Amino acid sequence: MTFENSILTLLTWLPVFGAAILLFTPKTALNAIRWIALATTLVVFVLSLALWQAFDASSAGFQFVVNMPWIGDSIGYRVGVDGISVLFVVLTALLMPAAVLASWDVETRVKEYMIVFLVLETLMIGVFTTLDLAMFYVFFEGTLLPMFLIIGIWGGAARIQAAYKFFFYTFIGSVLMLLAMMGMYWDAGTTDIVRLLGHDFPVGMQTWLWLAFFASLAVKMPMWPFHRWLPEAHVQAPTAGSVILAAILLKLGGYGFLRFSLPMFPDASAQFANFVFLLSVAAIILTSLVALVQTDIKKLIAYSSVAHMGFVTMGIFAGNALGIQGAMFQMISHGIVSGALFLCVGVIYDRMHTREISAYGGLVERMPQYAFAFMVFTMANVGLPGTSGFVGEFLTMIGVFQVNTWVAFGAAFGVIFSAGYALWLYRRVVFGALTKDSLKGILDLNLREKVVLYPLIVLTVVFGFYPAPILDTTAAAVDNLVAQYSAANGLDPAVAQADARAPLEYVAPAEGAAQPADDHAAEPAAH
Amino acid sequence: MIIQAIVFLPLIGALVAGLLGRTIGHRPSEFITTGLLLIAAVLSWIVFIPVAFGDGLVGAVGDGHAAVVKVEVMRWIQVGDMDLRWILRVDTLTAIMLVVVNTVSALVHLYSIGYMEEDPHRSRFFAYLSLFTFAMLMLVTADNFLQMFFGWEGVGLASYLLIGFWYTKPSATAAAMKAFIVNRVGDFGFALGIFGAFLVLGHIDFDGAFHAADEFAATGLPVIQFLSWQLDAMTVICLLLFMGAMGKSAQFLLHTWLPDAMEGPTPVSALIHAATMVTAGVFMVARLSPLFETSPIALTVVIVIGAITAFFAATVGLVQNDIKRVIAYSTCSQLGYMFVALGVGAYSAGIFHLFTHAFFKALLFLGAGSVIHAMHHEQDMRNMGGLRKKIPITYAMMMIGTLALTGVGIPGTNFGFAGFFSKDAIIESAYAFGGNVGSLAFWLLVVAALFTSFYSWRLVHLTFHGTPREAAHGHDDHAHDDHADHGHHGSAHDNAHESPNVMLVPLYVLAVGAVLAGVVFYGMFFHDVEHIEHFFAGSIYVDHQIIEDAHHVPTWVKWSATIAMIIGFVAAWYMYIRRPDVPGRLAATNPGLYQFLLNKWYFDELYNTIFVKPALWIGNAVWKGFDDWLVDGKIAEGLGRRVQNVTSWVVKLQSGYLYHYAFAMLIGIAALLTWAIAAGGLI
Amino acid sequence: MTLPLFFFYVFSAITVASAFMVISARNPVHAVLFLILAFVNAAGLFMLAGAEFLALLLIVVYVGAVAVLFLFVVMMIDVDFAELKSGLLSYAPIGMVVGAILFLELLLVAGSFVIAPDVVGAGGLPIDATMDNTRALGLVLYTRYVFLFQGAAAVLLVAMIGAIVLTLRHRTGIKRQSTASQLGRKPSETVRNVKVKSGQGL
Amino acid sequence: MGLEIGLGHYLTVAAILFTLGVFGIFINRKNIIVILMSVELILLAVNLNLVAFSAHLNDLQGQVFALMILTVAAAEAAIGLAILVIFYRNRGTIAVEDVNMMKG
Repeated sequence: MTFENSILTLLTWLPVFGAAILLFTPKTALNAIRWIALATTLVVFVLSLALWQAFDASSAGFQFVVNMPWIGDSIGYRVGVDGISVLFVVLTALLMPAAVLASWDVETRVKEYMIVFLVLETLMIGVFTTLDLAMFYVFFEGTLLPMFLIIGIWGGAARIQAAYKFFFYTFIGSVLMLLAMMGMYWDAGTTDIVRLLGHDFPVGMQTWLWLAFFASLAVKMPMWPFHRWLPEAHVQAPTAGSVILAAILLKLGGYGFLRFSLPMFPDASAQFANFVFLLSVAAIILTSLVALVQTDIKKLIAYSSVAHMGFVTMGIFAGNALGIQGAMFQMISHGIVSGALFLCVGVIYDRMHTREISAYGGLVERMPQYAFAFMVFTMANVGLPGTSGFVGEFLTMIGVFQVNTWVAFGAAFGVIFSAGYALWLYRRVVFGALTKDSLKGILDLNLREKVVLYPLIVLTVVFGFYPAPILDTTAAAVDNLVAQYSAANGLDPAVAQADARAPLEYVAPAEGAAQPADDHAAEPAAH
Repeated sequence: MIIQAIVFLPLIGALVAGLLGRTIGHRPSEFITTGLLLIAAVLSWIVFIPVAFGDGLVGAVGDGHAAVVKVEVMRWIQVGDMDLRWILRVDTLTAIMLVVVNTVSALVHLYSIGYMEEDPHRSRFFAYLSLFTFAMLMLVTADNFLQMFFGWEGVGLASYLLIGFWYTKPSATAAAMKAFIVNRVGDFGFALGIFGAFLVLGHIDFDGAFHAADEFAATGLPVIQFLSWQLDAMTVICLLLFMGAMGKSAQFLLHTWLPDAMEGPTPVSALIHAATMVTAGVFMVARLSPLFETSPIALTVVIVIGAITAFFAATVGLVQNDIKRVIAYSTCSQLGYMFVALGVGAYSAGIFHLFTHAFFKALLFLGAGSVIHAMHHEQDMRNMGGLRKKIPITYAMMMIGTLALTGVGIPGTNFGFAGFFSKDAIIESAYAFGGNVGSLAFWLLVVAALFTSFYSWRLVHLTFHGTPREAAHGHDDHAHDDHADHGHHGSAHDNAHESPNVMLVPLYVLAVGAVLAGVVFYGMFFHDVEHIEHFFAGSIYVDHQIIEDAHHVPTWVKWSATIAMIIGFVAAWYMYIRRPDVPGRLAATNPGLYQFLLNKWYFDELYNTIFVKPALWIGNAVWKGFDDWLVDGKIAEGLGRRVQNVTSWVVKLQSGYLYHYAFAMLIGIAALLTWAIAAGGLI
Repeated sequence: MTLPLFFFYVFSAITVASAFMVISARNPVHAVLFLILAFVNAAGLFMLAGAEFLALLLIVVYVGAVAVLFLFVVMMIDVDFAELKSGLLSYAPIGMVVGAILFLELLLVAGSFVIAPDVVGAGGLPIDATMDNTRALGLVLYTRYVFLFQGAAAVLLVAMIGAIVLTLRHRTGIKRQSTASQLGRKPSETVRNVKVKSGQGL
Repeated sequence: MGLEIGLGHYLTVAAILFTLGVFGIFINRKNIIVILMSVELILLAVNLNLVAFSAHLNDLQGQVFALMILTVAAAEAAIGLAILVIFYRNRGTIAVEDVNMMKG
């Protein structure tokens, strides 16, 4: 039992341990329940920081690995993190205390509520730490159940339908993923992700595996046009549910693309890249426009999430370091920002019990601190430089510009539209004269809300100015991934750098005119 | 250290006033921000004076391209082969901008202490002002594209916050939003330009990019596959970057936000929408002059857009009635001049005009603010008149500003107001550029000069001369409750009072600049090529040919602007002093033209029709039609209904009769066996 | 024609014939009796194949137990079997088709299959010619297949308990003796002391 | 026709028995008792096959299998008849025509 081989196990299962304690806590001891849940999540958060601190960013491989046989000779208890997953663990651990604090005022079935959240935390961390395909599937699908309960029990008026919609959309895709996982097992003879990463799947098989994974991950992401469940789930979910849904569950999709689609099925990824680009740009443009006409605050933010996830998929499938680093950063940043935005909505929803934009206006008069927090997150959502939202958007776009200018061109419209819907929302909710009687007595942030929101503000701004902690952590793993990806697509990594600049061509000066001709002459010989 | 101080003192002020303003109170916030800004301004001059009058930038290192001082602050984004750092870069161009920004900003801070005296949210206002200054400083000290973009968006944010400062006014919040979004349209191009530059040049810092651009001379210009076309890479990049400049500098097509931005407090208009932020586009093109020089097409576009803006904005300015809007259109128009200068290759002339314009336009705005302050926030010129007696100092200052703006001076001598030198330099350069584009620009600029003179004097006449015009003084006024001590119900005009000294001192300082900036700095910016090269020390591209040619244009060209100015003055005098009924009759006889100009060529309506409404329509259609109807209704729920249909049919198979099940089993066995045998090859 | 072959034909002819009668007999009692006949002859076939123990088991278990059980149930249940026969042939065609297909295929298999050479003796339980069948089966059943054997026993046990539970019926309105409650009686529950005033009665 | 009793002989008899069992299920669809008997016939056919193969391959395993099948067949008959009895007790008939409570 050293730190190296126990930390991930501890991180993963500690929340369930907390839930077990809650199980033996009397139902009526509400405060005890809340504090136990909060303490558990905080301990997990501290441990995750220790993990991050101990993580060696210069190595591309998996660290803190535990690999023990478990079920039969294929499924094992395998955990480990690399530069791509470690940050998601920290993000999850960071947002869980916020979610618990945001749920402080939940009055119905508090015990069950906290237990479900803690179980959900275990499952989410498990997704990111496990290195076994079968376990990954269990965790990945497992997250559905707590979320289903959270929406279905503690949600809004139309919660049942939303919960089922959420469940079925995500589940249908996952079934295909399960089939693909079996196929992978049969082809590679192992469920060990580390070994699968080194396995070359036949090109024809990659296509099908890629499509099956895509079915699941695209729904999870959610990519346009598989996004329809998201607004409804967000609208009906309680605040903390929305926070976790937007901040972490959506990231499972992106994580899956980075962990499976790109490194394991590189040929298929390259083949489908344009298809993903098309959907990404459609997401960015169309859902931004849809967000523009929403009348429900949460729905608006949900649609904006879809648009932002478009940047992520676009960056991932750009297949170069800029794009993938950008996508990673965008996911972390969106985790913080969208989580915070839903928390902001929760603040006023708790007071007014409506999500209609038209019910608000002029909040800045009575709630200046709230207005400030909301402004920071709105600007981060818009992608203002100096906030974390900018770095990811910028990197994904500059990454994809090297591969396909059309895509970057389309995505850049998102820059305009996001300003449109975000500022319009802000204007209608926060600005204006405070004329509505119902709002006259509204109170500014209380201590609990400040404790939740202010650290997120600090993170948003700090990562905007100094994103190095995140980018440095992911760099080695992403470089490795890019190298693999380009190598599998027949490109020497060094050449990939130059070749990534596909749109560029030089008008050769007169004496260099022979150069392209040489290339062409060499080509048939190579075949 | 001095450079860090210049850049970060405003930020400290902003943080103190913004986060602690509520705790420490308004007055300390004002003093802290203003004090820090004054220090920063003094430091800027300390940096600038050796550049202008001494041996050049202190501590500068020549790296082949420019004499420059770089201060690394922090790492920023390092990914793959992109290495971004926060670096403060100071060269001559930056030094000029530092002086402009910090001086005007310090004066505006000072002025605001008086102007915003009655506002209950003063500390927030000062925080925003300082925040803006910081962002602008980051913009001008940027060492790479992205840092410039940071400053670019930062000033956009500050502008958004300041325009919407009076958040209870729907028009103000709408204008703030519009400003931000229209700017974002420009940023759309700017961002793509940055991507392209990184792709083509391989560097995201300026020095690397400029070196790469230099090498194209040897290797030939690159071609980029942009969208589906093979295009000249540098032209594409420069045009995209220029799109950003158009947005920020309110050039033709993306100008609509600037007049609306006048909803913000007047000091804001002076600082942001006249002297500094709107000139960021000009600064950017000048900063990237080595890139723009590689693309003649892009430069031609710059000229054309600049010239059209200069002309267009001047025409609209002719008929506006809001005192601030007139000045706003004037700003728009003057920015057009600057772009023409940049486009023809006379970068130094463009920067010169930027420099002088900052002084006299800030002076005009602050003067207008003083008038508005005196009139208790009345802005409609039709309700003014005859204020000369009431507020003589403001009148004098406005006169100086007007003289500088219209470019009064004697051609061929070194005698004239600031605008005279810089504007004539631009007009002469445009003529010297020659060709169709040059001639078009030249004539548009001359006509614009005529209009400039006309609307400027119209403003002066309507506001200060003639007799007081009464108006129903019933418009809403945010600050009137604070004016309760005035008590009596006389007209605003009767109560007009001269502004306090804290507001007048900035006017004096700016007036000095408006008078002297031209004479003193003419040599460095335009007089002779060696002097220019020495002064700029490689921080911008200097085109020897165009400057030489500009000095040798025919005499009538040199006089053209002055003549246009005089015609404008006479026309204004005739129409507003001599025969005040003429304007009304002209408007009545040409209703179409009048309405066309009054409604700013109907750009707002046009954009509303072709962009905003379709965007909302598409949004609605995609939402209701695609998401809800098709995906949710037809596909998702339709799938659900199909499943129900199929199962309700399948359920009939389950008859409940035991023997049916037995039959099914047996038939199944028979079928399976048959299949096995067939597959085994026995049949 | 050798003697075993002759007996084979006799046994199989009677088996098939009686099997046919089982499914076609009008009276279910007859059907059961034919079933017994079929089993007995099948036992003869087993015997010919050298599986004496199984052959005798078939007679003991099937003829002695199962068939008698059938007979018992058929006789116990008072049903109009003629009515059950109505509509006899409505499903006959499909039965005919399925049956024919199966039969043809089975014949096809029986006629054309070959046993892979490596299968012979691969089971690892060669029949020891020096040992009689019962002993040989007993040796493997109690050693190698003891778990299977115990499993079979468990199946039988469950079946027995199941059959009892299913058919057990608690009739209401019948007097039964409950020993437990009789033993558990206490005086306080059953005896009551009453003060009776003399001369008045209760 | 050979003079030895071959595997084919047994298989043929078993096939006929099996077919008769299947056919019996079809034509006696209303009479559950005969259906049960048909099932017994089918199982007998299977046993016959197993014994025949056991003899042919000189391997005792076939007979062990047959033994197990006998066990299961006995259990099945017992349970089946028990169900039949209680069904009759409740409904007064064994006509499966009337049993469609499982109808979906």
